[in-house]
Amino acid sequence: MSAAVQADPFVPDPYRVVRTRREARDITTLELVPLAGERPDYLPGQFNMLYAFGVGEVAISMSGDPAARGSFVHTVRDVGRASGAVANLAAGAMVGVRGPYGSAWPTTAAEGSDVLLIAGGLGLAPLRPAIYQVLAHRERYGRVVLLYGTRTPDDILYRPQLEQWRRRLDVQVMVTVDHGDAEWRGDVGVVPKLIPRAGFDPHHALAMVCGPEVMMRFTADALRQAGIGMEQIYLSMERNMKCAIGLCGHCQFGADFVCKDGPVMRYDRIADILAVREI
Amino acid sequence: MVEIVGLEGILSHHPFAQGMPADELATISGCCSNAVYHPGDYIFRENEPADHFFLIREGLVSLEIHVPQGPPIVVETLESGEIFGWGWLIPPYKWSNDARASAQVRLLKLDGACLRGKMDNNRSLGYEIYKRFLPIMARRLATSRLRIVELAIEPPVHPRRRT
Amino acid sequence: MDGLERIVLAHPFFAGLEEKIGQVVAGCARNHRFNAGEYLGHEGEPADEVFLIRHGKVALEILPPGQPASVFSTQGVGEIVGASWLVPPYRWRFDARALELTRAIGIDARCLREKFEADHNLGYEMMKRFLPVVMQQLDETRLQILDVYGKRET
Amino acid sequence: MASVDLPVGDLPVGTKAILSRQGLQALIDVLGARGYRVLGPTLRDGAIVYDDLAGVADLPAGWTDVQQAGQYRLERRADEALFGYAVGPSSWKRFLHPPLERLWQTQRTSNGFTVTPPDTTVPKFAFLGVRACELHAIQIQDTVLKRGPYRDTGYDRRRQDNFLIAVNCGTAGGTCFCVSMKTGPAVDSGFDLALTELLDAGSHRFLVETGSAAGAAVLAELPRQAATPDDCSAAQVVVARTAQHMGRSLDTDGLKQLLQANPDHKRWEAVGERCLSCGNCTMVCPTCFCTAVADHSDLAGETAERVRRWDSCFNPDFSYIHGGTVRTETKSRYRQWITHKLASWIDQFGTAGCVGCGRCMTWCPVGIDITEEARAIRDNPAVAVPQGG
Repeated sequence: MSAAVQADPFVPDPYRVVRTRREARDITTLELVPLAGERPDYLPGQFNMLYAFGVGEVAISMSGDPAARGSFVHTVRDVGRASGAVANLAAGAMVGVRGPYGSAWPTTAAEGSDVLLIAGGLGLAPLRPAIYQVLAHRERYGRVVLLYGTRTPDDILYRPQLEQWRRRLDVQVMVTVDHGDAEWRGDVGVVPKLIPRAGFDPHHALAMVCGPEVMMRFTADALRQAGIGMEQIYLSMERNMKCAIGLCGHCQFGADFVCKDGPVMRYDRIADILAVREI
Repeated sequence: MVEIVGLEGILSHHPFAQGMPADELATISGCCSNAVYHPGDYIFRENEPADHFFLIREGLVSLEIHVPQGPPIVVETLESGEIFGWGWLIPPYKWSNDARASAQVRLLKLDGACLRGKMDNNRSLGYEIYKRFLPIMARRLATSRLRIVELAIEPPVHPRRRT
Repeated sequence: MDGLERIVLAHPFFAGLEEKIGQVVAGCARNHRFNAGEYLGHEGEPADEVFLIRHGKVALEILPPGQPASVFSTQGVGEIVGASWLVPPYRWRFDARALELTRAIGIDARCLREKFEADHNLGYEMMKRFLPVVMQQLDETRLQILDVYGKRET
Repeated sequence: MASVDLPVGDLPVGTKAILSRQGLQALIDVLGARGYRVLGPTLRDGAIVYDDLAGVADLPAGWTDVQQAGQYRLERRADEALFGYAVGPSSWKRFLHPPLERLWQTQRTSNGFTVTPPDTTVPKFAFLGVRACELHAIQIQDTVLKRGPYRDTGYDRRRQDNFLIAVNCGTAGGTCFCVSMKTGPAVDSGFDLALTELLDAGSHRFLVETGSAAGAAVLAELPRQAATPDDCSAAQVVVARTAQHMGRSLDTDGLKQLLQANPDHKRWEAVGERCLSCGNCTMVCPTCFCTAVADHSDLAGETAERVRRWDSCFNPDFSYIHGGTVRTETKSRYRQWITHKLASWIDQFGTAGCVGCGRCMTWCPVGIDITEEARAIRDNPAVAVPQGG
């Protein structure tokens, strides 16, 4: 990571938006290329700070294929001033980028094990680089399971790709929604409900979970009930990441700074803190 | 044992125990104690060992799930005459949510391990208790499911947008 | 053991059940087959059967007035449809529609209740199996009503 | 005592000598001549604050501060001591990690935008009157802001070539507890020169000790006298006496584990009801480092800038994540602050984030006492932890 340490870590590099894709009403995927030089390497699970000119910065995970060189891909939900400004950028627009920052999904540690990739809502975006990487080296892993939950069928991200993955015989893909409609043929219910139906060996499995904190808590619980140890579960945490480099203090979660000790954190390290209200 | 008689009397007046045979009532009274909670007090917290179940004598209890973005979400509010807490019935005997007193609350607490032992020894008692529990749970399940449908047909409330 | 009894005892719900009890329960059971689109039950109808799914998938839905059907849960292989038989007045609280070809064991609720009353040991054993099912569905439902993705997305 | 000025020349680190008031003026002059911006204590608006010094006359001669939880006032001393007070509301943090700082400016171009880093020329700071607790505070901020993997470039620049003149405390404030935090009252390291103010038998002088080559070089230019064994033992008496008179104490044994084991203690509610969540404690704290940024652009949207200002974990927005604030209640914010200072800071940076200066108590409008809050939990823990570990 040291190669990525800039001379002044507060200064963003200019990037250009080369492609956008509307994923849902308020969710957009952007592809960014640097104006000068190469885009730095990154690991699945890491994030960038995206700067909308004059408006502000927002922490957004990579959601592209880490092996696809040349660009960053980010999926952004419009929920505030800065994220809204970024999400609504058109192709050709400029954006500032600082990063990559933070910890990564344990895709290497998972080699030789069954892999459970469990996402809720927009949580599929930070997991997607890990999915790409696992599937690119499919032979290194045992069974691969992708469980994904959203509010309604309309909220499902990356539909064509999910269909593609679902057609593969070497990946078990299950999608569930909170509210089904007349056309929906998939499952309805919460993500933890899918876990007992997934095929994996709890003693040789690694779970990577990303979604709203409550969903992750209950998913971790269901994984524990399925026989998976706490140290086999990784969560991607969210706190108020502002500087992304451990200097501003905002993203503290117990003794950890989510921006540098996370966002991906092992469950056994944070289970106690997760149980504390307003921490 | 005046106190036991007292608790048995209190228990027999709670709707949960309505019509329970006297010998069974006497048996479960042995697992019973009184408890008082003040507004805001936690009665139990998610993931803690679930070793009791509770009958509300007086007051209001909120079942909540905590979320990082602010105050907990209340999933159910219960009042006098109702019961709550079935984590003690099934392994791993842990609570799956928080219970908090919304007002001054007086409860009867039944010790789960004590009750499980007695139910296993006396199947008739076990059946009697389950027969009281299951319909209550089934009714709450139906209510919660209606709530899901309400959420589906309301437009989603999107998070406060920051300005 | 006749065929139906074998089928009943093979369902995960009855895993480890004493054979004697299995026979009694099988006495209240029959086999069902629902094609995609067929209903296992309609809201308001008497809930006189509880279904153990052997194959297929069932959507539980409510038809709000003037609105399209809203599916709040699906139940699949090894799962159970119908808790209303436990609660007076024993009526379906929702519609249950087969999403695909579904095979299920239907257990007559009245028959079951009578046998429980006659034999509390049987009642205890069976209730002990129903309780975790209802409890888990209740926990899942509560998580679902948090509407985590709609309201409080991370 | 015969007064003979010692010659100019090389001096070893650890050299001790005696400076007079005039010697102190010479020190300020020499530093000025060497291009330093000399800052030190001075009277302003009824408090002793750090500001530019033209000479010894700017120092708060004959004044002391009377401090208690929620109280601060100045009083005349019976003597003309220049450093006869404890600490004021401002710490050196104001200069090294300023309350407001422009991080960069940016300009749109035909092809994107260019970023202009801030003006990187910073004055060379000389701080006169740095207390032992403050030296520790500077070292703590060094660890936070310079240890990496990312460094705060601005802080790094401002910390370069500092000249630190420490002062051994001759007076303990009513809210001081540096003895408990093992950060004072005697200075131990990290200074260029250290002074001990000696006021006895009608003589007003300063025992000076060199702590670095830079300090030795400056001392060599000053008119001074040799330090006698009596001077040295008088100086030891001064700090020993100060150590005896700490206004507060804090038992730190096992405190980290205790606080971390008690996130749901009833005491948080009690202190949460008193606390106004005003953030004063974080502003006056010499180690609190949290900041927020704001982005601005001109009306045409052609240029923009990012500024950084101090932030406080007591601000509701501090913990905002999509959907709401994590720490909505004051008790949660107070718990965050004190647990950070006395517990998780140790996990993060190897030392406590508290140096026992007492400012948070003195400047708290309702007089919340960090030592008292910690004691309340220790005396009646909801979850006990074994001590002595």
